[in-house]
Amino acid sequence: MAAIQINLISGRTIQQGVSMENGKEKLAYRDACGILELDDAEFKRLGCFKNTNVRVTSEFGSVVVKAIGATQGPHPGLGWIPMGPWANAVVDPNTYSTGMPTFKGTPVTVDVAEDEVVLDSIALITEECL
Amino acid sequence: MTEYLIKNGFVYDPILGINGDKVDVAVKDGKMVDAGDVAKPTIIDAAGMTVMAAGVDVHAHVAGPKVNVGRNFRPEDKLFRGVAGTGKKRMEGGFSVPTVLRTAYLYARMGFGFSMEAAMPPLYARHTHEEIRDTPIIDQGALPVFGNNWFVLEYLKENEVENTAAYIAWLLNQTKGFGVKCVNPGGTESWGWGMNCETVDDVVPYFDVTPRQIVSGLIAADEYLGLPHCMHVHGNSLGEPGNYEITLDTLKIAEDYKPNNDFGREVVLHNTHLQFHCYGGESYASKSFESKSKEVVEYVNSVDNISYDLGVVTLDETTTMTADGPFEHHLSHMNNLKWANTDVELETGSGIVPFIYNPKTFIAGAQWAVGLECGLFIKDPMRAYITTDAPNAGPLCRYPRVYKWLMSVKARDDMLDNTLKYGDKVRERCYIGELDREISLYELAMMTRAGPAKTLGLGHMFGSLKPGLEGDVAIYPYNPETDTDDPEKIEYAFGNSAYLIKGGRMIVKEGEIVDMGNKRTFWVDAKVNENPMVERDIAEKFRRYYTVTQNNYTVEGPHYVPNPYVIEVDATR
Amino acid sequence: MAKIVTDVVCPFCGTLCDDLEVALSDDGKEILEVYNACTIGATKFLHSQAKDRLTRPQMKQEDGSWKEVTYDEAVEYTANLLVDAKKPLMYGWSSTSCPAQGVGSEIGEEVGACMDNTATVCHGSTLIAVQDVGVPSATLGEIANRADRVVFWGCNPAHAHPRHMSRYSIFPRGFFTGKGSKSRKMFVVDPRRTDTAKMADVHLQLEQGHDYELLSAIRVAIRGEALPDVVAGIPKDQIYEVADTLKSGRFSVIFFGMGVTHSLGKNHNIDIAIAVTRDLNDYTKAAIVPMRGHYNVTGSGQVWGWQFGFPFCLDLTRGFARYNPGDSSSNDLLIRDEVDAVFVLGSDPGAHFPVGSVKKIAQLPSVCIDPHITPTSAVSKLHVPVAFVGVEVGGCAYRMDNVPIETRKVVEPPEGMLTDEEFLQKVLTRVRELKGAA
Amino acid sequence: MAKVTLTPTQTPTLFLEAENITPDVFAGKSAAEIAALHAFIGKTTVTLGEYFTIEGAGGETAADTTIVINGDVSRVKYIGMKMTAGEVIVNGSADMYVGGWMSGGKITVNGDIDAFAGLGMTGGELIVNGNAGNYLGAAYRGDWRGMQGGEIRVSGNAGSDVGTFMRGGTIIVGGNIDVHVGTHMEGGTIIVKGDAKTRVGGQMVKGTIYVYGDIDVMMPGFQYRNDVDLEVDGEEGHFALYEGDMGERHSKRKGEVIYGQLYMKY
Repeated sequence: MAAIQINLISGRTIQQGVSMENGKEKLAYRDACGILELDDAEFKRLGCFKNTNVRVTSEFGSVVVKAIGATQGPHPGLGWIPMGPWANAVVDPNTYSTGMPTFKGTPVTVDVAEDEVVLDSIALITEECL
Repeated sequence: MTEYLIKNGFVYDPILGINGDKVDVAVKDGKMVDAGDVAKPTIIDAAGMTVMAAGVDVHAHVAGPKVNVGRNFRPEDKLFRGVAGTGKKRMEGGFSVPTVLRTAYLYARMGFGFSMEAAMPPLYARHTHEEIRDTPIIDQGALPVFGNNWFVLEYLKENEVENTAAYIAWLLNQTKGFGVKCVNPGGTESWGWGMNCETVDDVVPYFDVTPRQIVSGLIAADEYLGLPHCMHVHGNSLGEPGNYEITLDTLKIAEDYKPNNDFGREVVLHNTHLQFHCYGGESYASKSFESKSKEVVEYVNSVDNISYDLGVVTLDETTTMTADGPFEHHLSHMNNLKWANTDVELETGSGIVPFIYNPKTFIAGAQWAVGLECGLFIKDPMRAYITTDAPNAGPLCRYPRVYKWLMSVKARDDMLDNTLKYGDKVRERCYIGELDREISLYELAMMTRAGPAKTLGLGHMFGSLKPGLEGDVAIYPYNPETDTDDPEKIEYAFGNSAYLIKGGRMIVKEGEIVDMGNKRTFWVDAKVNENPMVERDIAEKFRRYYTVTQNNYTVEGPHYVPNPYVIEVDATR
Repeated sequence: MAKIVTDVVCPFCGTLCDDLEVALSDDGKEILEVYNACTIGATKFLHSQAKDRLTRPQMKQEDGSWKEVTYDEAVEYTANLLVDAKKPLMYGWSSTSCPAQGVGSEIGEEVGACMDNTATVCHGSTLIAVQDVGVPSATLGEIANRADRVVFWGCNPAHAHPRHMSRYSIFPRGFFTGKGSKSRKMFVVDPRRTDTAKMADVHLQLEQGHDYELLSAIRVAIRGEALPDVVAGIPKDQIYEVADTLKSGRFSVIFFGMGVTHSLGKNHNIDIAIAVTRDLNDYTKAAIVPMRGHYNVTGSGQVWGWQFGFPFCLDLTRGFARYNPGDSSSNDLLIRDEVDAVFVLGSDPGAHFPVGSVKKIAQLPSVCIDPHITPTSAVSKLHVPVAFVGVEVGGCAYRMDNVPIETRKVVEPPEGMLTDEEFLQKVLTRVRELKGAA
Repeated sequence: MAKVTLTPTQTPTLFLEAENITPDVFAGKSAAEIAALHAFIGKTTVTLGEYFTIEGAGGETAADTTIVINGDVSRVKYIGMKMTAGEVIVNGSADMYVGGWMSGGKITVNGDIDAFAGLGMTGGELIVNGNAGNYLGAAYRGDWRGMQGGEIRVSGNAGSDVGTFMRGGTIIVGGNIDVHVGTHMEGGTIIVKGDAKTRVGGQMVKGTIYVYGDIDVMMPGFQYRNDVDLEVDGEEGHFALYEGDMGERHSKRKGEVIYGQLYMKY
């Protein structure tokens, strides 16, 4: 099982919106946003099945999410994590002095992490910040 | 409530015929009273100072969506210009487009008590009222724009004045508006397709109606309703060389109409910022451009049912903003600066572009001259009001500078000889050089208070010190006997009122703003006969073409108009 | 017989749908059903009724546990936090009403705060671009009634603004667009084959992060100049074709979202999209509209605009307003250790800021005013739950096209709960007392 | 030439706003008077004396006043802001707005500087013996008048948005440069002696950009014209001339369209 490099982007999904309004402390929010969407080709390179937990690492941080098949693909070379604390654990915070972090276009490494768990948002943020 | 007795000042009140006499002026329970009617008044010694009723602004863009675009998209207009709050005053910011707080403080410093927001897009009425609510001290009203409104275009194509009137009455009530504003009639709707109406007889695409029909019909509807204010128009082809003929065509439409109202208003058409509409020639080049202010104002002098305001160019870097969408697009191509535009569904549009009136160019100097000429050719100053179409021709804070130019040949010559690069060309292509008239303080009171109050239909409340009117008095540190030597004293005095009493409350005391007053929002509630057809049309348009529901269109509730002053008009037949 | 409330305004996204109908129980206390809303909007209304909802402020204890406190204690902590700080950051302001934003502005002015709203991580790039080059725009009704060329650039309304296409942009049969979607040509520019892209006549699947180059190429094509064979992964023939189609329309509109505001170049991507719109106006009519996220982020920019002159990134510390994203922007202030206290209302930076910024919030004295339990409340010292604006209290909100709409109160908040405006009023009063004493 | 030496005595808890550190303000003041000058930390007002030991005194005018800062001032903003004459030497690194809106005189920073240096600069010299941040010689938000005159010389690398809305003057970057160089440029000269990334000359109306190293992605609106030999910044070089941005408006001179010029060194 090899680690792969991809370009990470993030943004809204309807499931992210619904689960967010249902309560970010709930597991449904984790299940909607604690994911990484990849093309089939990437799963081949990664050498694992869909719905496997993976660790996503950038020079800015690292987070465990569940890798699933692209729902709005294909998008060759791109990985997608819905906006939320999981994506924000690894995105490029550089604002280029505009105030806006570079939420889209962060080079990340993905490797399989079957034995690691995807934390809920509160546990994740607490672990990282407190 | 405190009583005030103002003694020893030089008083100017054209309504009472007081021309610089030292008479006592008294305020009690928020109203003007006879000097004898105050028992234990606070005495204000106005010795060596000028006393007038508080100023009334007939046309300024100080609140609403396009004004706020002007603020938000011009941080550079505020750079290094922030003023910290002190006492009751909050922080101020902005030069050409001041924050609402600064707007209120500027008006207070200039001795004004009322300001009419010149253009309110009906769909954005809530926004306009939120800004008016947050602008302390001064009373304000707002004019919804009608000149490109689909209901109006459809009714006036068929010359249905009664239906137009019914719709106007409904809209004034829905938006808490004050009167009828008409900007580039037909042109802004045409702009929905990137086109324009350049003369009063151009046809509006699809709607098949002309600016002439729109202006004529809106005057008819305004007088049908008997509104306090007359139809307030910004005509076609603003700012275009040679547009004075279009202006005359527009003005002449008023010949068919007589005023019909219970407010003492004698005009049926107010042409705003006339300066922008008095151009001759074919280009802005000094060999072609020429002033036609004389021709236009002579026509106004020849009739009795038209008023106008000047829109004097103050030669500053400012921000232009108007519901005349196609004009702003045109302007953005002239100076290549940033351009904002908002077309408003079924109703109107607007554009905003920063602009530098550079005294080193001929055209800016000529525009400066034309504006002043509009103030100097008038025979009856009760029908010509001093404005800068703030901020279009110049920032609000420049009013006192305009007074200086109008009141002093010396000040004008100084501009022509020392500030303008092409002063001689300006003398040549404009009338400014021939004019030795100097506006007197008595005339100034007409052009800044008595006149605008009358044309707004508010002569029974503002513009004079007559007992019974609102207790609004401004006192300026200007001595008409000794301060005539230096025109700069005019500019200083009228920008730094020593006292302002508004609604009987002391707002400015010894030059300091000490009270936020009791700000009111004026709107007009016109009663008309039941009109099922218009009601049906309104419901239909909301169901099919508006993106808000009819029930969510109405401006109501204390959030928007916490302290209303409603003028009721009965137009039922 | 359930009671139906009509013309309800949805307090979720910038689309600000105002045609919702809400069915209430006979006593008017409970929301039974929400009609016309998208699934996110409906969820927002229904979740407000959650039984496990927090109804009283809580303070974090030494051991990390939470202890319920009174609103008065919460006001006391908040007021002192703001007054004691040398440079407090007051962030959020998007999921609340303009009246609340107005009171917040007065507090910010009193305590000399840096104030910022969620535009800072959403359409702040757009606000900067508009300051640089302006914005030719139109209300959404103009689009519905006139537009025959519709571009969605780096936005995915099918997910982020679910009713946008049906209400405004693609499907409505407008005054001059009687054939609805058949009257319009739909373009989507996105590096992913999004659900919106799947509906489009043309999908330009560009290389991520090269929006600026592609928009620049479209400008070149509009002027009929020569192009390289491929730009941002799109062949030049297709670029010329798109340029011609947009020029040939009667009314072209570009909607754009975080695909451009978040990608390399930020404000420049918007700047040049606006330039394209400006260019198109030399050939036809064209407008550009940002797909604003929070339902009232636009409103907070408006309120600050008329009170201070700037739409976000306000620095009020010196007693007058200053503005410069990159200096006075939340993430820069936090990462650079420029602030010493954090106040959050109507937003969730804990979930939506890069984790490095969230760590700073966790290290500072902080208060979070939010009906929900969120990652922000989790790292804050004090969490103050308030009534849901647009559900339990009304107030003005501004749609993505700046159209102001009065949100409606549908049900009462739980017994004894304050609205955010009420809470802010108490804080403002207390702040003035503290300052008077000082 | 009178000299005032400032030595930092403590690092500010937050950031120090010290727009008073200019020859214009120091001129005619004694060490004690300078020590009493205000600076700001958030909402609090402090004095320069609380953060620096001050030796020497200002000259009669700004022109004959030199300010030397010995030490790290990387948490101090606005050094040399709006200065019209005289000299500032920083032996250490400085934060944002160094030489912002300066119109004359000379600033030398022997260290790194952060963003917004030389913002809206109209004259004078800004020398950075180190790296510079973003928005070097750019325009303040919303203004279409960026750097209009003077010279900025950076020996190291520079950040993004260098010379945005530049109207005049010269910016020389010895090292590499980040994205967006000379965006909306309408005059002046930018010389990049290292590599550039992308977005060089985007929306460029007029002016000149030289790049000695590579450009990752060339803007599509630039077209190759011809090769030329030029002397740039005192050295000969063989360059390929590109003109653009073809997507942008351009003025004409004698019927000739004036484009922005981008010279790539071979």
